[in-house]
Amino acid sequence: MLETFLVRAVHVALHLTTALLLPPLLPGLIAKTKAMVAGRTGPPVLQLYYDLARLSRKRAVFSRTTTWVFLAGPVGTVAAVATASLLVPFGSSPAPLHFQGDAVFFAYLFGLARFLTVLSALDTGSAFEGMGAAREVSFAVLAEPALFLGFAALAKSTGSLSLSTMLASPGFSFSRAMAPLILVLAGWAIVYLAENSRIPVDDPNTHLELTMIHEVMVLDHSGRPLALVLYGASLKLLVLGALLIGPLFTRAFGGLLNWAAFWGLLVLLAVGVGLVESFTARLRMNRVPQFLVAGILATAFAFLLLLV
Amino acid sequence: MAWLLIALPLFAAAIAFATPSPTVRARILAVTGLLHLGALVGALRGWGTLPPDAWLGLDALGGWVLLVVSVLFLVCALYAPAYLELRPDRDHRIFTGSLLTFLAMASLLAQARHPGLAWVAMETTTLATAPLVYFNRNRRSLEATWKYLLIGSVGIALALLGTLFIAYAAQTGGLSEPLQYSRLMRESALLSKPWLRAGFVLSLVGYGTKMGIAPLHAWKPDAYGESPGIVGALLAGGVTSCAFLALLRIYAVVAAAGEAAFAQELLIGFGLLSMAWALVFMVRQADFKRLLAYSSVEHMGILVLGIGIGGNATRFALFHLAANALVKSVLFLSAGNIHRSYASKTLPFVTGAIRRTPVSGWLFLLGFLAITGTPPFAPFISEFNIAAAALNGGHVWIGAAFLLLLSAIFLGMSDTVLQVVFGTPSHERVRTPYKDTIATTAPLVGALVLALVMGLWLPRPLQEMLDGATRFLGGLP
Amino acid sequence: MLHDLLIALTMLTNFTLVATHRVQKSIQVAAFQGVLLGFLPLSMGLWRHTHVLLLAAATILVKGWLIPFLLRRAMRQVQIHREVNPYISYTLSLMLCALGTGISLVLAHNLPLKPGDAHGLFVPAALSTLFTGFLLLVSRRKALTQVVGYLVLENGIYLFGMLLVEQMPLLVETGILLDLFVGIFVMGIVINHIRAAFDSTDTLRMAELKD
Amino acid sequence: MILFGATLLLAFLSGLPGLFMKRGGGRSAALLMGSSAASGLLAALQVLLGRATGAVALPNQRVLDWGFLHLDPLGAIFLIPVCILFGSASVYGLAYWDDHRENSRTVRAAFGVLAGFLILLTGAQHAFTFLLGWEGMALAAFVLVMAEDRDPATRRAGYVYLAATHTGTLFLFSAFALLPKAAGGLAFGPWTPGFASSPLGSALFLLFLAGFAFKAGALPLHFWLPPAHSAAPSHVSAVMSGVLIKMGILGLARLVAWVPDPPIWWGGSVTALGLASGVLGVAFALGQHDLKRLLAYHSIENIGIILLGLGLGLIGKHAGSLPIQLLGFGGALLHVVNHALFKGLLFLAAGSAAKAAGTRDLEALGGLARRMPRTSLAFLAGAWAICGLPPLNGFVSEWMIYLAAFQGLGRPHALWSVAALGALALIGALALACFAKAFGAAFLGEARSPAAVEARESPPSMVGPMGVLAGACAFIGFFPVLLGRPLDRAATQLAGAQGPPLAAMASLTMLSLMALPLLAGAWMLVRWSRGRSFREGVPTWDCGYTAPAARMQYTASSFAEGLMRGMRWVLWPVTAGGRVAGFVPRPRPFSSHLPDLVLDRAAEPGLGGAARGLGALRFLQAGHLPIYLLYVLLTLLGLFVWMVA
Repeated sequence: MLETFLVRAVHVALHLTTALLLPPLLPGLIAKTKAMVAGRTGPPVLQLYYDLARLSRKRAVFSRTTTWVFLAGPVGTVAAVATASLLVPFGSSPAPLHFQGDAVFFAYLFGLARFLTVLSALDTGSAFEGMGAAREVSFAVLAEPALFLGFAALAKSTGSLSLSTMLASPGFSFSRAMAPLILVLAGWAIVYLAENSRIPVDDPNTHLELTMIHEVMVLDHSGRPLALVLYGASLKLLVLGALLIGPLFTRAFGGLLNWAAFWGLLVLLAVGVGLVESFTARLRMNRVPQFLVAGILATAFAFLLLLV
Repeated sequence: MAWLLIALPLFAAAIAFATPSPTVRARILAVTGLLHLGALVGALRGWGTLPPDAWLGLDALGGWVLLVVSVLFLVCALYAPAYLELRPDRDHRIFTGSLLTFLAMASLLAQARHPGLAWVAMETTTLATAPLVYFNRNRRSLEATWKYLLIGSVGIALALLGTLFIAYAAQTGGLSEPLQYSRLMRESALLSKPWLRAGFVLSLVGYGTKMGIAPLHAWKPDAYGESPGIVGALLAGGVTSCAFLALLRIYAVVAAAGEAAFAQELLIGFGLLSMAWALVFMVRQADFKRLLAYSSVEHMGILVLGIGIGGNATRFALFHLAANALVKSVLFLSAGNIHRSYASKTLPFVTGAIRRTPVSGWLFLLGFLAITGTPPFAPFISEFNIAAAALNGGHVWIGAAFLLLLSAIFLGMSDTVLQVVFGTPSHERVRTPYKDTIATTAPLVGALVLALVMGLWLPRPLQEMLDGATRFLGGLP
Repeated sequence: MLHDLLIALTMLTNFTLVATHRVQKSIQVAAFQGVLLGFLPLSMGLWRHTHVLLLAAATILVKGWLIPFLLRRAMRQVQIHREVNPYISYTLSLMLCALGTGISLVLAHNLPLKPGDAHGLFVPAALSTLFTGFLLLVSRRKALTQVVGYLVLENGIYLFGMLLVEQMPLLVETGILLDLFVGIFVMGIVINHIRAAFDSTDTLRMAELKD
Repeated sequence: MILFGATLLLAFLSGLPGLFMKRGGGRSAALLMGSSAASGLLAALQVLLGRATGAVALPNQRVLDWGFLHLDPLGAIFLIPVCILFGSASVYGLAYWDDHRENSRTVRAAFGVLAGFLILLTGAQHAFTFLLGWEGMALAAFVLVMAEDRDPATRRAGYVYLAATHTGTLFLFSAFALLPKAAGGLAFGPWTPGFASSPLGSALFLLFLAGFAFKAGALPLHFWLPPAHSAAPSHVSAVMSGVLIKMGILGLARLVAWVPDPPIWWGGSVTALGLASGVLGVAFALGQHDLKRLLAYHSIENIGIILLGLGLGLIGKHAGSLPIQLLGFGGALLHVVNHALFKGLLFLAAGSAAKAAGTRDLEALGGLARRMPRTSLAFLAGAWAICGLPPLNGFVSEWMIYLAAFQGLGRPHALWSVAALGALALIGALALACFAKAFGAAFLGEARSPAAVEARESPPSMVGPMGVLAGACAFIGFFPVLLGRPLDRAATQLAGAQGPPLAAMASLTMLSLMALPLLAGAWMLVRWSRGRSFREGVPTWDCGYTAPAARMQYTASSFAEGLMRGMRWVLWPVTAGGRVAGFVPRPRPFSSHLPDLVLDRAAEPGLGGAARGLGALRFLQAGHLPIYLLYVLLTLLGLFVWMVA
């Protein structure tokens, strides 16, 4: 009894530590991969940690049009995504909190983060930030159903509504669910790129505001709020990444092996994103919806496959 | 008692005609209305005990209709003094006399137990009400009077022929005069069917003309539109009820003879046609008094439709007779007030009545809602039950058509009514000195309240009377 | 068979009425028709009934004299002598009148008479007179001619009433006659008002009230 | 039952003293309405906590068969928002629709009457009582919609509303007329088993569905709703959108409760209706420039969500699955309450903003958050809740409907469930976009018009009621488990059988628990980010542009433009101008407008055409007497011919 509790406590502690400390590593890995593919040295892998430390010492500047809503964006994003991180299993280890239907809660936390980010952008009254906000909400309209249809397919094949069961209970165990699962992961990969503002949907490193989506929304942030924005973005990479990684665990690893595998896959994911960013061009803004619709189609098709 | 009900208004008419003072004369109206209603309530106690061979007397059906007419007359009579005071330029000697004569003739008709006598009463009603239509004494009202008189006379002549046909039907069967209704119904097996049918057809056309069911209603919008509101109320609620009663008497004979199915088919046809015809002219109707006239055509259609459907609908057609009369009086009288205030009764000129004549404006709006079947006003009960009887009684398409027409009529009517009632009064329109007073609105409020109460509660004696009348229309004398 | 003769005459007057141009003449013919009707019960051999006698006298008086008098007076007041431009030409009117008579015969054929009733012509004659009255009402433009039409229509009904004359209560009969008289009287008054108000009794002008 | 009676009476009479008082009529009305609301809440709680209550039978006669009143759990669920909303709206109305208006007395009286009829409806258990409440409610609301009848747009809205509500009532007329065949009488009660599958049962269902969908504003019968809600005074819009349209849902819920064995297509059609209303409602909302019209379209969307819940529950009822039923019905009923609270809140806040800034046009508002901090906080709370974002109440009910849909995945008819899931996700994302636009354009950034610059915060009597509603939203959001038992009772009534408790099935305690890290995290982060000194009052960074002006802000229309373009094949927006040419183009006007698909493109042209068609028959009554007499003759001849033939 006590032993299981202790084991569980260790797992939770590892989960929390991973969620808290690991995220800033991922953007660094992506950047490094891209730099290496392009033959450059690139920034250090830990660059984001340095940035965060520097920003947290800086003074913030607030525009005169802004209100408290301006701060709600970064704060809300981090709070919501951090809460979501409590619901998603890392590897085959169940999440610290899990209950029937937590998948929906998980998705809505991301909605909350988006809502607050967009409002925060609109609070500045800047034309560019409004433009970014409009794009953000528009593309989310297509990303959201893909996410949910994926949940539907997994729920149908596992008979559960909890992320910890849906993702961790190996979908490969019965071959009938194999093809649908791959389709779901493909659809979610598209959602992953869109939600994290990655090429080919958005280019986090662009320098032309007119073509930005996420970056243009946070133009006015500075100091600690900007640190929260950056941290929040990396946290999203990790939490949503866990969604993609979970089903890849073909069987439940015990103990620390699970964590090692998870971290390893996380690194692989970051490298993968870096590779995608290196080898694809960014889509024209009006082509993005088609890309996202492909995600919906993949997940919907996954569900239909489960029906037959 | 039977004679008193007829003689009282006639006597009052004579006095009124002789009275020089206009104020006193107008008051006579109100007093007579009260006395008549009082006498009627007294007389109604005995409706169950009418001897079968009487020439005059109240039975359930006649009593019900006369009660409606008497209440309606009282409402109008209470309204009249204030109204006539607004029209000092008009001598109302004949007007008052005609009103009272109409009441006398309605009393005669309701109590007449013989078809011939009923016809005479009905014809006299036409003649007595013609001067009422001409009250305004201008070209338009003259034209209306002429149409009313001629179409009405032709119609009533046809009703006479119908009455004669039925008498001949009885004669063919070996019956001889006096042929009271009760006797015709008792001996109905002897009546010659072809003559009876032809007689019914003629009576339907004849009395239908007086009722104003389409396409025999053509006088109606003109007469209602050009006469004062008070006359419109009496014509729409009183004269039509009388004509309907005369028709129902014949119908009862036909039903007793086992020909109800034949008659009902006709009645349903006329009912739906009337509603459809009314709809055509209510849509985008700029003249709100003509609108009310077409609404009257519609409701006459509902009445005959109810009889045509039969069963429970018969009872509610009779109920609707009362409901329609009460609400129509509210509508016509408030429309009259609005007309007085704006000196116009057509649309672009009359808007925002709720601001210029608040009470009348509200009454007009509420009356409109009531007449279109809004609970808990009385017309709702009858319209709902007629629809229910149609839908449950195997007339599904008729019920559906009925509801569809009601809905379309509501759409058409509300367009005009809302424009009249709401909005801002036009500044270009001269303001007449008319203002809503207690005297010009209290009788209307009373009638509307009565319609409301009737929708919620009906005293037991009246329920029994309604049941008796329904039995009578089932062909049981 | 005196009554058959009278009825045949009545039907002939119908055609005359339809064909006549002059108002004066149509009033005369209508009055003549009224007198024929007055004599009809007498020709049916109903001398014995007092009320029938009274009725015959009243009919002749009212239809043959009083009403024509009223109409003539109205005609003089409104200065109308000719019916011009009827809605339906006279030839067509005649044909329609004939058609009406035909319809009446068909209808009468469908209405079986009382067994033993020898008055076979009554029903078609009544109906055809009725239709003639209608024809006049529908096709003529002058208010006065329309009143004549109404009178003829009433005559048709009255003609049918003769079948029942034996049994009809006097109260009802007199009521009917009185009503007819008052009706025509009132119409006369209204016509007079019409002339004063419209400068004409052409009903074509009276179409101000419409939708 | 005494409490219910008192609620009814106090509400009906609340406006009455004001009719005769020179001053203070508004206060007396608010006081009476407040006490009515209090006793109504008590009555509802009593019923929902399982205390037995009696019924009142009205005199039953042969001719007039009026039924009886009885507050059951289902009615009580609807009574709660009625009480809360009317109580707070009547206080709000004090300052919003003050005594100086020419028709303030009428509005107050009608407001009380509206409340009374709504309360009556919640307890109606007989066709006539129900129809009485139904029509009374519609007419009182009509009078209220017409409150600003000097404005032609209001008159048009009033006409459309009246026409629509009456048409809907006629469907109910026919349905109730046929009810005795199914339930043996006009009193409400269970249907004979098997009747629902008969042709007559299908007809009855369709009639009921049409009548109730009209009132609820489900697509495509929603067309009266946006004009009426935007024309009415805001406190009236709040109760109309919050509770009046819910009476359509109440009717549907009653229907569901009567039928023991609904065919599958019942649930399917309700779900389909929900899908259409939900998705298109929010899509149309996105294209609106008028703040209140936007909110009105969101009511359609939320009705869609509720219908999804009901439809899923019906499918569950057909399949005999209690969890689906309880989650679907429970979610739908909870969403009824929730939507009433947050939509009421949104309308009150929108009214407060519109009154202060003198316009409801989103393109003329802006920057109100600095000038009206409380109002904007209230609006944000409402927006937060309506988007279904945790931890407010909107999430709880949507979540239950999600769970119902997930439950249905493993069963036959799973396609409906997955369609509902996809739709809910789509609706959620679109609603989020729409409220980001609405809140952003109206309250954030810079004021876009001089009037908006002058806006000042509303008085406490307007802010207070908003606070109450926002508090209620938060309460349900944080402690949903408290609603488990009451919802169980009501949902059980719909399902017709006792099932597992909702609190367990929907892990309602976990929702409260999940709010903790969220709130704690946010609080800590706010503390942390404010821990350093900061500088305020600098201009917004505009990518190097040095003189940003209010006109340069992204407008509400532009914000929605991308999504509108994506959905243009179904929405048919109308744009005019905007084409620029040349190297140095001149200024060009551009306008976009989103006409209602049904009202502006089908109903009005259709009715206009019908009216013109009928107008062509006017020649029938051309005024010529001979023609009229000819009608008599022809009728006679026709009848004779018919008789002989």
